[in-house]
Amino acid sequence: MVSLASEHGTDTVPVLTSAEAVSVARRLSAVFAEGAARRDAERILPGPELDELSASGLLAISVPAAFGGAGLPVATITEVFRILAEGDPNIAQIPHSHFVYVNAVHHQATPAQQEFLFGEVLAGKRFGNAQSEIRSKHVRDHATTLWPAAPGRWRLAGEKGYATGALFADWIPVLAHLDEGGPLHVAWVERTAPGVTVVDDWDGLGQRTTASGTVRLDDVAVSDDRITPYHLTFTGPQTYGSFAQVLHAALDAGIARAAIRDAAAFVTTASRPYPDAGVERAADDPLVVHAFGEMELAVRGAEALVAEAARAVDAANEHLSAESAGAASLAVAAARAATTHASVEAASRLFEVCGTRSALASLRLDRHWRNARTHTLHDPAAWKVQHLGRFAVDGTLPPNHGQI
Amino acid sequence: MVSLASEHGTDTVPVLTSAEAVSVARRLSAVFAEGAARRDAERILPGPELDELSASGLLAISVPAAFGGAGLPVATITEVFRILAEGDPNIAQIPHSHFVYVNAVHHQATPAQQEFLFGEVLAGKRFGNAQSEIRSKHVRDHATTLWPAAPGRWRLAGEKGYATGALFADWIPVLAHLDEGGPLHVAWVERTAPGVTVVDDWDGLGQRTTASGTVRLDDVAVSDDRITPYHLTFTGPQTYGSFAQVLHAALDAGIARAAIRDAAAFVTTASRPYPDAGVERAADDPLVVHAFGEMELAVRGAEALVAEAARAVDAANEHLSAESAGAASLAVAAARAATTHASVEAASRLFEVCGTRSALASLRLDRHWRNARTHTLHDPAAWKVQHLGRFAVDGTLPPNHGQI
Amino acid sequence: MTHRSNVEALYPQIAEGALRRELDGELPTGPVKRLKDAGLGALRVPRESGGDGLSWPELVQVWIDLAAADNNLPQAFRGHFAFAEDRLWHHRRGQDQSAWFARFTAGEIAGNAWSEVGPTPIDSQRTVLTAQADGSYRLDGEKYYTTGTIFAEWADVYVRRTNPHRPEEGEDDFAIAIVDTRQGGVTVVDDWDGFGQRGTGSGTTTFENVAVPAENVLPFGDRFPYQTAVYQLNLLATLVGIGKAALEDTITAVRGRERNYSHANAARVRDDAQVLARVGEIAAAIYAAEAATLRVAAAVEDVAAAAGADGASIARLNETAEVESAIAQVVVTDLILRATSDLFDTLGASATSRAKGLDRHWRNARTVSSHNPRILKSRVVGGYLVNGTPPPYAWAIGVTQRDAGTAS
Amino acid sequence: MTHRSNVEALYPQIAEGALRRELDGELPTGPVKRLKDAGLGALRVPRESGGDGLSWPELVQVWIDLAAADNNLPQAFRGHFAFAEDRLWHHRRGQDQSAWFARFTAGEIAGNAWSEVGPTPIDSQRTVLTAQADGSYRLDGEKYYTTGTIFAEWADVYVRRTNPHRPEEGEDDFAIAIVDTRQGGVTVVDDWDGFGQRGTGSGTTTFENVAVPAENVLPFGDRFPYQTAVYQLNLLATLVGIGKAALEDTITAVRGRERNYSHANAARVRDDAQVLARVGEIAAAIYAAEAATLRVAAAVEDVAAAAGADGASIARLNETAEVESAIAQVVVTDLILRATSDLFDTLGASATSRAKGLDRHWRNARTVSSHNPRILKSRVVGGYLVNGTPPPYAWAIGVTQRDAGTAS
Repeated sequence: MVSLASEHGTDTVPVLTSAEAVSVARRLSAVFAEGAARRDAERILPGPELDELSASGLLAISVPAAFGGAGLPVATITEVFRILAEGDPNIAQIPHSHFVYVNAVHHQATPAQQEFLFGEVLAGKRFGNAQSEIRSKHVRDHATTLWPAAPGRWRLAGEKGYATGALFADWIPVLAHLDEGGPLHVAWVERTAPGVTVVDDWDGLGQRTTASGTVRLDDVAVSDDRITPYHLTFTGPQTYGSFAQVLHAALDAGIARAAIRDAAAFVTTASRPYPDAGVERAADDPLVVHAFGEMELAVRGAEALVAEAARAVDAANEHLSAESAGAASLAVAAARAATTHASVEAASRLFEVCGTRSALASLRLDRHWRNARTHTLHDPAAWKVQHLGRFAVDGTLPPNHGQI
Repeated sequence: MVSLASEHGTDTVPVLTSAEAVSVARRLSAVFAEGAARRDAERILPGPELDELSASGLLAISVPAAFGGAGLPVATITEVFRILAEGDPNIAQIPHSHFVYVNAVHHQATPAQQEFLFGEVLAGKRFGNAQSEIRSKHVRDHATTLWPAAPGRWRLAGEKGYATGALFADWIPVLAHLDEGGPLHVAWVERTAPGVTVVDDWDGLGQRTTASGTVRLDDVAVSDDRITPYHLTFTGPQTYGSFAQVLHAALDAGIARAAIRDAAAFVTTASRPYPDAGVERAADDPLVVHAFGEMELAVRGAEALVAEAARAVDAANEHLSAESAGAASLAVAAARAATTHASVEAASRLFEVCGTRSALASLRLDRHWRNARTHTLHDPAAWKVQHLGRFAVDGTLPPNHGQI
Repeated sequence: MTHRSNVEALYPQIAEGALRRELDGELPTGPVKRLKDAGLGALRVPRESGGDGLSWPELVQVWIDLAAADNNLPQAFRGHFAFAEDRLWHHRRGQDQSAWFARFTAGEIAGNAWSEVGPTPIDSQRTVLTAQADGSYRLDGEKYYTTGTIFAEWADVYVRRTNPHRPEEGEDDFAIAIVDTRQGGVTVVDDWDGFGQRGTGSGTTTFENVAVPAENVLPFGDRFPYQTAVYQLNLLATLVGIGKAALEDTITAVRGRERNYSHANAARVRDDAQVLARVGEIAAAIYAAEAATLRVAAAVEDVAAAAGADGASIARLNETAEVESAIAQVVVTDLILRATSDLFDTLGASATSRAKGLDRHWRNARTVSSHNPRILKSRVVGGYLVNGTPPPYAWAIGVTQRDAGTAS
Repeated sequence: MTHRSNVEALYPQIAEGALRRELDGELPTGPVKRLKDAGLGALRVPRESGGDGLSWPELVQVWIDLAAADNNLPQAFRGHFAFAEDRLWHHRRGQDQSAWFARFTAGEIAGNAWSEVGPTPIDSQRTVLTAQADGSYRLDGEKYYTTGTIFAEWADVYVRRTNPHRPEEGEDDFAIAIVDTRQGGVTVVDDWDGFGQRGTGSGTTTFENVAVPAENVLPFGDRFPYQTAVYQLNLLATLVGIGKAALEDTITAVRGRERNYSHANAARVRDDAQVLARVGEIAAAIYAAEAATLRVAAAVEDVAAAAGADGASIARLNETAEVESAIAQVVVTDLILRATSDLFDTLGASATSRAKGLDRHWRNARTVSSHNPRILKSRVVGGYLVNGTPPPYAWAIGVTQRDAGTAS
């Protein structure tokens, strides 16, 4: 049951309860799943699907209740992400930075900015992202700068890559130095503002329709009221990183589940039994069943860790301390590492259980592996394992930054 | 804080809350851990430790509140098991059948029998087990029989193996046919009753001090009021199997955690760094840390699945149906398979991270692998995977029996 | 100069174009032509007949290195090497094969046309060779997965032979027809739609009233017995070559990486212990896979060298070769698939660019290994070891007339 | 009759007693005696000197099969084969070694005494060989992990050599002393307390004022260069032999299992597809491990055969052998450890009986592989491939005087 948030007028999206959010996500996921293979094959960007997602209210579920939003817990947001990703992980990835920046507004913006930006979200607007710079040596170096133009006015110049979501965004939050070499801030620019160009030049082997292209900022005018402090200053305990990461984990968990689903559909309808197995259906071959069991086991383990991590982020949000934030980061690290492994593995073993015919390119069954392989490289899973290891050996808590 | 259940008089054990149970388990686990290596080396049976366990009230936490017990949920019982197993999995395994038979009394005994047997448990008495027969072809064939002696009186004859806990039990529930080839029942005999012999002939490579020996029943007198119907008739949905299995899973999860703990203690105090690693401490070698991370990850995944499974059993107990019981069985199957893998793997990789010196026999560090390898063969993990696979392929729910 | 050294001299040039052909979906027609001219098809032909007389381990090493240059090529020549081995087998058993050896040394090759997927029931073939009144034959039918035939002068076709002119000669039987693909009526279409091994030329071949002289019709029962092992060995060598190419690409990419994670163990990725360890693991997997594959080649050599032995000895050696190829498949598949997927763990997000094509190694390996699912092979191996159950195909050729088209 | 065939004839008898010796904690003194008498120690001695002249791949196959009979034995002879190889190396480089070859063919062997664990700093040795006024030497000190020395007539001891009589000859240097263990002052204690490889005789050897004639003192710098690879190869062969024994035990146990799980795929365990598949996987792992190990043996053969070559060629071949042994270790360790632990998945709870001793395979493999942690070797391999970093020990012997005692 979706209730309309009538107090915001007819222009606002529905405000959902946790149960509603999960049920709406399930419905949309099933719809998105139908077109996923074709969109991957023909590289059709999911514009209408994103509009449907916005209209459903799912992109507003993290707006705090104080601002008229649903204020749903991380546990629900994570589960919604996982469900959407099972349908089409490209669509699920696009609003990832949207949720991250809603979170940033919650923690870093002024009340006036919050009122304005949350209002935009409740009105169905989307936030993109323009953060990484491709030419930098370290992943977290930045050259984009807000140059002073007049008192309270700036002009933003630079170029950003891997800008997932920017193409479909209404607002693009851009990470930039405030004046040359100054502190990092976020400049909020409208997608349609003069000087903003979004180039759809993303050509990855997977996650092909995420439109994770390049954002060029050519002296874009920005005023003070559209600049927020960089939410990644990490001067104290935070869950900014663990929140962003648990959504990534949920996305890979969704890919893994989709791989099992498609494998089961193929085996029960299209696979021929191996002549020597002595069974009528490939689905009755105990070794095929065993392989499915191993895949199911890995994916359930990953799902359990994602749920556990989301609860840990909620718990840290409730009582924030170095310990609770560290525990959340470790729980999220485990979820990321497990979902990385489970998604790549399930998507690869799909072919082991389905047999020769599943390798036909027209079926696009390899998209699960390509999607998993691409998205799991977002930041290195090996480092999640390293942080878990440091904790296991010495009890060392992970570092305080945005990637864990 | 442990409160005494004064309404049962001074002879009863404390009735614990969930939080108390976990905290008492932690305290006892730490104590048990100290002597674990020596008991394994010299094969010293943990008699005093079991008495301490009984006195603590932990063995009474599953007695229903209606009978004056704590009536704690499966989630708590499972966590208590896991914690105790981390200290010494031999001690944790001994009361496994105790909990299983308390559960059986709850579901299958008459109110009078419940009053009596629960009273015994609240008084600190322990239940053993005499179920498997070694000479049978299938694991679940039985020859032990209650022969009619007089109206309402029977004599019990047979031999049982792998009778974990029987040696230390006050009451031994014996699985037997009621008359030749008759329906299976449970005969409750006192450990000290005439005709009952318990032989400590267990000589496994691991779990060496569980006293899982042979029970001989030589015309033991049993009256009607000490006979309960076989709780494993499985005519309808049940959680008997999933409850027993989730405790097994918790035990292996405890072994896995203990292996990581001992590995970390060794690496941080006794391992020499590899000369080429260029680090001062072995614990700072990134590859050692990475291996720890992988172990930690596998064990966290297993722990998460155990917790998830325990909650699923609680949920099925609340609303029992074929679907909820099947879901619990599948969740438990995943927990069993994951804990099997994680415990064997962590206990084996311990040596990879610790280096040559950890292979000294006197350290008994191989006991973790021997314990895991022995206990995980209790029933085959491959079958847990098979049931998960059947569900993943076809949505088939697992069979309705006591091993899943 | 041996044929082998001529062939090996082509590798760098072939390797250079492999990624481009992959991205453009282009068949390796040029490389195949140059390899034919260099004498790849004559490597097993005896020296006295103008070949190199390579042993099986030597040939398999060539396959592996060729697959490292371009994953498609050994598979494109698979049918040829099987047919050439059949000729060599009969040469060793005393039949004159000089005409064929001359063709092979002149650069002619054969492709495979055995499979009929779809509705074809076991033990029947819809590709029919019809005896003519003059003793010659005509061939009609359609074959799928005719790997390499698009590049070949000859097609090695598994057929049902019928003789409407002499019904008294009994029921139809199964035979091998060697068909000149250069004549009218033979059409090869590259309709292979796999997501890997795209350049193997595994298309569909159609035969319409194609003439086959009687001397090019061979009794099925005379086929060399270890064809199944040779087929598997070709796939194993391809997998290993894919692994080697993947390792090479990984090393190059790691050397070129500049950005490292800020909490990493070392400033340069190439000094990071975790990254190096992962590269080491990938290399080790490929080392063992190559060793296992060459060991299977030695077992195949043993049966190939026993052409003159008694039937029981041949059967025993053949069973060994067959079992060893199955054993190796279980472990090699696992090692290579893991290596081609794990290589991404040493690289950053930029490795996922389609233009770099680093996913092709996994796609190729996945496609090769889908030919015979590893999980089913492991049961065959276990059954042989525990119960002595012979592997299913060791006895399939030359003994029964079971559908040999599945023996790929 | 070759020495090899005499040795191989002993395997069944040795295998029969292996489990009992393991359970009783008994050293394999009898088997070692019989193997010495059969000529195991002379397998690499040239034929013209009364040996078998085996190549390295042939010797390694003997090691593998011997380890399958009793896991301890190849390791117990490891020090001997290293010392014998040093003699063979010098023979090939033109030194007369006939006296040693005669001892080896007569059944005398050498044990190893190189390690000093504990407080010994790198590049120093507390075992001291003191020159006497008459030019002979006296040896004092204590060595740990002296594998095989308890069974041996000779100890191959790494020492610091000092000459108090002639301080003008400069600082102490490092040398090899070959000590007759049959004289007074040499004490060997079997104090090895590992949970695996219990019968390797890896104890402590003490030398108290032991006489060493000058001709038995060898300059450390002259040691044959590929000792590290030989040591690794011995451990690899042992691992593979352990794996083969484990597979054999598994197959026997599966055949003997009667009780099956009631929802199983088949009435008899031996017909259960899952069980057979797991057996197949174990067999495949061992097949690849054996193939990789024999491939390393071929690389060691290459350097051994190059005794007459120039220094640069030797160094290059030695580096290859070293790197290949490290590569193989990464993958073989993983394959064998997994196989010896996974075998329980094919068996029931009764397999955990201590009397059956099925855990010994894992305990033995775990102990062998703890000698050189796999995770560290993988980094060495990766560093070599990516950055060309030479493996740490390839240059350790004969070039620098780095503590060679760690090269085990």
